[in-house]
Amino acid sequence: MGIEKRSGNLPIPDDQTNSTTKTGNMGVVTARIDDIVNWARTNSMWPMLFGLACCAIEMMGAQAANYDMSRFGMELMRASPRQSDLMIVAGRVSRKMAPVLRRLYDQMPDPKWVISMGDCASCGGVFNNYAIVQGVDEVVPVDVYVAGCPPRPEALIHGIMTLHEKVKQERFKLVG
Amino acid sequence: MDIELLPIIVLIVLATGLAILVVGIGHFFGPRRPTARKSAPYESGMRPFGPGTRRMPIAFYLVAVLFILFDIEVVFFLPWAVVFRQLGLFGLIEMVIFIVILLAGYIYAWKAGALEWE
Amino acid sequence: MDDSTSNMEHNPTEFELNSTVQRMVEKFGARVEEFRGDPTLEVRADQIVALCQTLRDIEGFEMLVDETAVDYWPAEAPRFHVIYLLRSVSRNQTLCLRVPLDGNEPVMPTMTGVYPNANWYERELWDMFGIHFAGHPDLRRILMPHDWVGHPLRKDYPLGYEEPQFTFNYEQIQARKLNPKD
Amino acid sequence: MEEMILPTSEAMLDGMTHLVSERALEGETLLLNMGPQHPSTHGVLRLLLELDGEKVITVIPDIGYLHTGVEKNMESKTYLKAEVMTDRLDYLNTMGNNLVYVLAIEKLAELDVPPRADGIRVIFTELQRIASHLVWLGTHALDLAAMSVFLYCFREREIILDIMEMCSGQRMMTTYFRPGGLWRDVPSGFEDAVREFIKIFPARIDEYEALLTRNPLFLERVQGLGVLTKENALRWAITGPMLRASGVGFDLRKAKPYSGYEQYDFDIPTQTAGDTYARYQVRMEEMRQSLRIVEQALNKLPYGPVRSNNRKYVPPPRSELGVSMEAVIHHFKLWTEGFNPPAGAVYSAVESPRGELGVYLVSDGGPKPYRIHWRVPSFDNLQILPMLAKGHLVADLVALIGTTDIVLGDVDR
Repeated sequence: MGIEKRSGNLPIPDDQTNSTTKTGNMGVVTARIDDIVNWARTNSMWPMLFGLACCAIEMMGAQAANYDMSRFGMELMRASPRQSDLMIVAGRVSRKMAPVLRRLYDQMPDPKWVISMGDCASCGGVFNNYAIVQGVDEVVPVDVYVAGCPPRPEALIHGIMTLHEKVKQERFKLVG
Repeated sequence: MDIELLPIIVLIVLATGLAILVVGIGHFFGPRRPTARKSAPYESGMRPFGPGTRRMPIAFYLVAVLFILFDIEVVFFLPWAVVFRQLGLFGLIEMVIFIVILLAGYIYAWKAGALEWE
Repeated sequence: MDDSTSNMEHNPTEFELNSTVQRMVEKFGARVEEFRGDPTLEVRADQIVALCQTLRDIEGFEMLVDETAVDYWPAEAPRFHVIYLLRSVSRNQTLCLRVPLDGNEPVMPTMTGVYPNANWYERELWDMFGIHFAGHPDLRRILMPHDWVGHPLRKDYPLGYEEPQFTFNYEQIQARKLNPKD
Repeated sequence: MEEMILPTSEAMLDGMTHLVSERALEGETLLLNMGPQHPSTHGVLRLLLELDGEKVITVIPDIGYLHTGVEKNMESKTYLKAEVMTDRLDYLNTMGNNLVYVLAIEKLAELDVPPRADGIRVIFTELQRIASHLVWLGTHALDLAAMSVFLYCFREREIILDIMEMCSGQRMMTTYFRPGGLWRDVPSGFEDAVREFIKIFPARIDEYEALLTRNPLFLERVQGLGVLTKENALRWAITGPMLRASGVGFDLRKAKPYSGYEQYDFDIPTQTAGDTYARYQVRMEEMRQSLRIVEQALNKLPYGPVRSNNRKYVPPPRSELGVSMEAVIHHFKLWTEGFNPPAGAVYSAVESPRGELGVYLVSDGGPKPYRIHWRVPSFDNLQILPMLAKGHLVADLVALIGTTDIVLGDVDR
């Protein structure tokens, strides 16, 4: 008996308030299982250490003390795909690197998400030539695109917050 | 079964229970979708090659054995430390002898170069 | 170009580089060009190794700073020009050598005997231009995937420009683009 | 597609089977991929290691996983548009890339640069050198398990990035230097921000030195590791801190001064041991020297224009557009077709934090560079890694990659 993931159809709320309203009396806290699972997933989503180019330096900047990505549950940059839930494609993906990227994505256990950080990962950016894959969505399914070249650490963290909102929308149906 | 042991039993039961619970939920409710590409060994991004288990140099075994040896030594400290007050001087001397014996072994291993890799 | 540098044995004068160039011209019959104050010696392909050998041993040019190529594509006769940049750290001089090569699949003697660091430069020239270096210890592609066809930096190799996806051509590009879902 | 486990010879070697020794192929020694995705390869560098237990027998680097085809792409863009790509090459030394590209154009077109622009260029290039050394120190110490140094270094780096963003609007990819001067003048708060940084930074370097320099754990890992002799360094065309750590005091800022470096008095730190610790000392001392240069450059910064008034190459200021017709014509020509420098080939080089960064620019008189070759220091510094790493342990290889301070955007271009 497994949980089948089905992406929700609710639009992402503009303001950042949580989509589930709290019940009145707080005697016994009841919550749907979706919310518990999504809450657990969003608050400890470990990114994979996958820095390619300039965006990787900004990702390191986001991980370092000033912007501190670990406030959002991303404490560890796991080196191996086996222990990571989120793949941040930080940098330009060359033709030689695309099969490696696809293999790493496949080796990540479900549930997994992909953030394509920077213009080069999202659409080839400045480099429109033979060597660069024009957009990572030709190789792996992307959940959130973060614009910028390189995006500021706040932009990356905002991308991660958007991903958290997206994950919070997911609904599960029990598979018999 | 006098009452003093009850807390330890409760602790053991809780610890193992929680462990089994967590692993069990993951095992039963977690979806399993093994694909050939996902179960291929991780070779830092490259295609895996060669047999998974290969001949290991003996030096690894040596380091492992030395670790286990001195780890067990530390395990013997724990019960001694608990009743350290009651044993008094006799306990101290006993343990010092125990440590000196193992220290001799340690120094021998060190001088024989077991700790260096080569 | 003469300047006072504290840690150089002696500072070179313009005259000294010219004398080196003159000696090389007499010895190898090289053609000299001057542009923005930097002399460039042009020699034939079979003289280059001997020239670099003498430059390194006698004239004191210890370092091969750079080895690259330029593709004058429509011109068939000397199509590729291989450029060597030598530097003398002790005399603080830089010298540029130029070797014109004919044809589309030129072959050239390797420089790894004189300067070992030419190994990767020549592998990159083979990968990017298709210039074959005879005697190179292990000539294979360095930047492109090992099974790539074609030499990208040649002028007749297309840039590989893909039309970006905007709103007006969204459907055609989306149809052509493979969007894996799993 | 089904991916089954392939036997040793065909699968992973991608055409490198002839390089691997016979012992490795039948499995006596371990063939391991320290591959494109590895925490300590500072980017997507793949090293095929042949290991006898922990000892490294041979290292076969396989680069190209970040090859961006910049040289080919720059041939299809005008000079000014091509400059946007120069930042992405060595993304830790973006100002240095801009500088060498702009100097090449100015040497080709014999463009004059006002002294104020030269002074600001020197300030930014030295700040960028400090920022690059900070990232090197942070990741190098992180690889050797000194986690806190990484966080301290990035704290100072953020101050430098704020200064750069204040002037150019972008933290890293600034494209701030333009042929003939700068994009525009620095804002008013620039001088105080740099003075503030000059005031606090020496104490911060002492903090790093206190953490690492006499730390036995660090010394144990770096002393005597990867010794590079002076002859080998010259034979393999190693430049930069690695060459100076082996005893050759060659620095382009002194040997061939550019942008007014001869006015400032600073010395070139050199060591003779040539091992990883010597390279560490050279780079730490270089940070202090860079700070000295920044201070002198700031004190000597003259007032005046930041762009030359040679209208053939430098667009006129907007104020002139409303007034003179020629300015509008030049403005229109420069921003649509770009400028046409004379035909010819030049080589200009600057001292980047990693070594000699050079540009061989060939122009055929058209608005686009006919051919541009980037002589990058990391390409050579990486070439001797197999020679340095022979016989060391795998853990030492991690320290060696850190000490060569390679940046893969630099290596693969």
